[in-house]
Amino acid sequence: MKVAVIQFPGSNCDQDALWALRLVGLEAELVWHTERSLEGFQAALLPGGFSYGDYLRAGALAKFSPVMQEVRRLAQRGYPVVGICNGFQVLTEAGLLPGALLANTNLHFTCKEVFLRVERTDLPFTRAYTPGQVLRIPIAHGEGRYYADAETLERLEQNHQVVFRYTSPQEAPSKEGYNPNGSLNDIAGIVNPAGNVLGLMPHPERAVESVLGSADGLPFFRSLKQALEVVV
Amino acid sequence: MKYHITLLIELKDGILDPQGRAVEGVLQGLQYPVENVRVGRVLEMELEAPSEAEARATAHNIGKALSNPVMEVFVVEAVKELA
Amino acid sequence: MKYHITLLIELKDGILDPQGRAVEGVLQGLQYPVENVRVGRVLEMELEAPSEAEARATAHNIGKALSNPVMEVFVVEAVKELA
Amino acid sequence: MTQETQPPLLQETGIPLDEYQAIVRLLGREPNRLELYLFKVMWSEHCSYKNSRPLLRLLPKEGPAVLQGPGENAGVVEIGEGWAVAFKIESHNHPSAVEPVQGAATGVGGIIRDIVAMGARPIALLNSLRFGRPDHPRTRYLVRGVVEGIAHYGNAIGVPTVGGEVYFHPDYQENPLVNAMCVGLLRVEELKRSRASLGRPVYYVGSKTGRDGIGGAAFASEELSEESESKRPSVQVGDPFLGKLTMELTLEAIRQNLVEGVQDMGAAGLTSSLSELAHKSGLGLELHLDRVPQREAGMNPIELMLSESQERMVLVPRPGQEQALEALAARYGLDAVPVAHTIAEPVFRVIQAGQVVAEVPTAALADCPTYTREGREDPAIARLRAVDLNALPVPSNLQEILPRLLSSPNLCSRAPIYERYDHQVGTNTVLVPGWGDAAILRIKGTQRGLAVKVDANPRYSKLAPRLGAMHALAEAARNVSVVGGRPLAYTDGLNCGNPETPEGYFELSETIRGLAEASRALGLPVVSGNVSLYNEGPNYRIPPTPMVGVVGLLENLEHRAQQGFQQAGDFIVLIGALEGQLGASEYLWVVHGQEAGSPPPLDLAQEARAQAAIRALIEQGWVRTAHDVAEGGLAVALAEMCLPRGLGATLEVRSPARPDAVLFGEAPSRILFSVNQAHLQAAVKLLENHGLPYHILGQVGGSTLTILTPKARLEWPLADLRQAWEAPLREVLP
Ligand SMILES: Nc1ncnc2c1ncn2[C@@H]1O[C@H](COP(=O)(O)OP(=O)(O)O)[C@@H](O)[C@H]1O
Ligand SMILES: [Mg+2]
Repeated sequence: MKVAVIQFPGSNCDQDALWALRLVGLEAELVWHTERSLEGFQAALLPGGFSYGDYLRAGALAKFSPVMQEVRRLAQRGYPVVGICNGFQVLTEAGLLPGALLANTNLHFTCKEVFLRVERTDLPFTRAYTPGQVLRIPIAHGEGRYYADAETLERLEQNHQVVFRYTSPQEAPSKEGYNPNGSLNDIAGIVNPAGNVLGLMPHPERAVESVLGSADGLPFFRSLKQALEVVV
Repeated sequence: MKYHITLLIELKDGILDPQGRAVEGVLQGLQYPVENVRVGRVLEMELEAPSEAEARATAHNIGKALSNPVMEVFVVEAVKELA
Repeated sequence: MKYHITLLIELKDGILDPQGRAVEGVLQGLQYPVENVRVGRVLEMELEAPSEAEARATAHNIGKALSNPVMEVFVVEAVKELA
Repeated sequence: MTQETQPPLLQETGIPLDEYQAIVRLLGREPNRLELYLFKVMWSEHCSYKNSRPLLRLLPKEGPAVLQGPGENAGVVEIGEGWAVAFKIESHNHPSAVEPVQGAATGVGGIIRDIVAMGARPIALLNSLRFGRPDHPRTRYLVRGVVEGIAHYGNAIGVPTVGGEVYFHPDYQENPLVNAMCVGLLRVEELKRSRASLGRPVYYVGSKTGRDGIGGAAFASEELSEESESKRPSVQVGDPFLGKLTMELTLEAIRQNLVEGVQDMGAAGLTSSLSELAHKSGLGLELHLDRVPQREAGMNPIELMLSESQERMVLVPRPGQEQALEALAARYGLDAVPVAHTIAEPVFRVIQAGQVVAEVPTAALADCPTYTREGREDPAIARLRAVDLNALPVPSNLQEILPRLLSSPNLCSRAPIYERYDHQVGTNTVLVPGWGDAAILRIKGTQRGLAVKVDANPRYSKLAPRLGAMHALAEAARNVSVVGGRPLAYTDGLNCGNPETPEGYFELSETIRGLAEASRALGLPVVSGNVSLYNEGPNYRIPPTPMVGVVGLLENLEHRAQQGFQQAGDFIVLIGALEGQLGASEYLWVVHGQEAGSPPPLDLAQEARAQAAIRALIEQGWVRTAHDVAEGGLAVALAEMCLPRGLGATLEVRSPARPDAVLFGEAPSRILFSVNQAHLQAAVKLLENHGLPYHILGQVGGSTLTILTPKARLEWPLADLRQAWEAPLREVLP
């Protein structure tokens, strides 16, 4: 049950993801983007950062990395594949998830805490949450505005593929201001129809210890651990 | 043969372009009578190819590889033979 | 009259273009025979002007306003009258 | 010889005749053109410190924890359990004035490389910024550009920007200041220096050399003039993507023990990095220019030697590790080329196409003449300082002053800036911007944490340079203490005007003397720093601006404090006097439109006791909320404690002094903290034992800040204060 943390040139949350995975007792290793085999790994995590400097478009150049063939193979075989932030952008660019991530409507990189509602708890990434639970998790991105055409959006909603949505904090409900980037339908994270490929803009690996201000991301990694134990 | 290629990658119509809007706001603030400002990318490069037709075909493939069909369109704007 | 304006804003020669370099590396990795890749911005807009010559002159001023003379140059790529 | 009869080369390079004669003496002959250019950049103020070096000797540099003081790429301080921290501050003022985005970005890239060169992994960035009037369009352009540049580079390379400070003051209108500080973490045994042994190949690693920023170091030492605006050297562009790869390659090479020496390539590029490496190693060096990776065709030797292309490092492999180093570079897709080798003869020899094109003793390049000048205080400043403020009327409506102060550009919320910086990448940031006076970083695998803060009050320094510098160090250290960190050492970025004028030299010299005095009193050595001179507009100097970056240690992270009130019912205690002073205060400027009077006096012994007391209170676990009382005085400090969590407070301040001095006056060594009833007595006892004056002012609770004075009841709904405080910078950075 080993997780591959993919290192693209320019990834910068790779060590943070590794730390979080190991914190819950998962075995995890860094895999350089030129690797052509993910033999021995049962899951892949595409971390945050600026792969290829995010030049041209966030995630646009990373999809050509040799390791992506193997990530695709893992995904097709039903193993869990997670893309966080830049990793989510890479997954959409590579066509493993629908839609695209465009420049935030405020036009600048934004780093702050946001609130997320968990829409599904039957996934290998969310089983340790309760339905509708509201999480406090940081974001840090410049291109996180989820976009898909109307038809795709409709299909995502009907298939319950939206897993995380931006929301306001429970103690101060509000109708606006909580969506940090202009994402359609307040989408923060989605999953593929099979339920094994997940992408999200917020950073659960930055919220795994109370000393960091929130441990709401910990169940995310615990869920993954549980799921991988079942796989074996 | 060497060709100079100009490739434009732009957001599809109908997709919100906040950068275009911001630029439009600035220009209108300066009293320029402009509308529908859109901001995209231009790529210029030199390409080795046996003929202009093949250069154009390769440029097309490059445009395809570098643009994202979900929200972008690309145009091979120019293909010029270099001395 | 309404005109459609296409404006290219590019880095001056000699100024390092990290984007262009990264794109070039990836394209070469994909076996495209390319060199000297440069990435710039393209702006498209609609402009109200009494004549094509004036539209072009205004487009020129807009290019001046929007480009950064320390690092960039601009070209009025196209001025087309709209129906 | 007059200007006209000077050799044309002197006019071209701008080298003064006496320095030229010194060069001829050192060489024993006339230099050729390339050699003269090598001297020009190495003897520039930026590289040689010719006006500041004699003064910098006054600063205390030793301490039990200091592993490396000034003289290397960064200072290094031991923090226990085999760990050490490397840190330094660096200015990029002139490049940022010319091109704010790239100027700031390359400033960040440059300071990161200095830290990496010590063998440390950068874990935090801070920045210290000064701009002119916020309502001026050029200021907005500069603020937006500089913030974008810092964010662009720091976010992408993956080093969190955890703190900093911004100040707006008309005297920075034409000459903004952009200083960046970086803190890195290393294992003591992996400490690297700029050294090579004899006969070693010297590798050039990273980005290719282009015609970027030719003469940048020399440019940094010239006043900004209309002419230099048009003369603009070709702008250096930062590439955080390549910077990241270069950093990872270097750190990995150190971890695998492949290299014996490391040096970054910063200002004056190949010239300074290679000649200094050789000189510090007591050796010479032979450089083959043809081997230097080049981005553009046809670069001449002067261009190659002076280029300031970014993202380049110099690595000296250990014997037998050359191939391993090359293989590692290939993995990262980077150039790694042995461009030079060390030789016994202590000369810096440059070879092109088999010809020696320059050869100068390495010591000669390093031995720039230094200058000690006559300083004289600007009488206008002395007059301002002497203004009698007692005659100032007390405003009739004190109520409206607090929101006005909170919306001053120097006191309002910094969120619009720090939200654009990734302050958490690395998952070590325990106290993020906005939540404490200093940032706290944890050290994974230990109980320890680091507290970091950079500070300088330009108003204090303008009106009293020596006292202002003392305040800067005291305040930066106090900020570290109030979150629970024990200050260890500091780095200083000295930004001043033209040292060739008596006023400019006076301000530089007074600033350094003030720092030296405060260093000794507080027991804090300086381990690194930077000097940026010639910061002037067309008709004025900037205020002397000593940006002091303090690093402190928390031995047990569990015991730390933040700035916001956390618990209703807690008692609020002030360490220090109730009354502040009006001189040089933000209140005086905002409400009375004056910048005058003397900054408040500073009793360094009391300062040290106040800091020790708050650290002890935090260490005991009694105090989890503390905040220093700085610009804006008591009322502003209290508001800043209410706002983070929206928890109000009710307090009583009984003082016979004029109420504006009590509420908004400034004084050092004052700290507010909150403590629950169970620990109140013990806390007070501790303050008495430290011989500190204190006042129990009131309690936390409610949704207003309420202050009862002998004559009035002042009450501000927190929502109103928040609005006043949050709005102003959003206008500059929407
Ligand atoms: N104001 C200062 N206080 C203490 N040390 C300083 C100061 N200014 C410069 N130094 C030290 O002098 C040395 C040379 O600095 P600098 O030329 O800025 O280094 P670099 O070329 O690595 O940027 C460094 O060790 C630096 O820490
Ligand atoms: Mg250095």
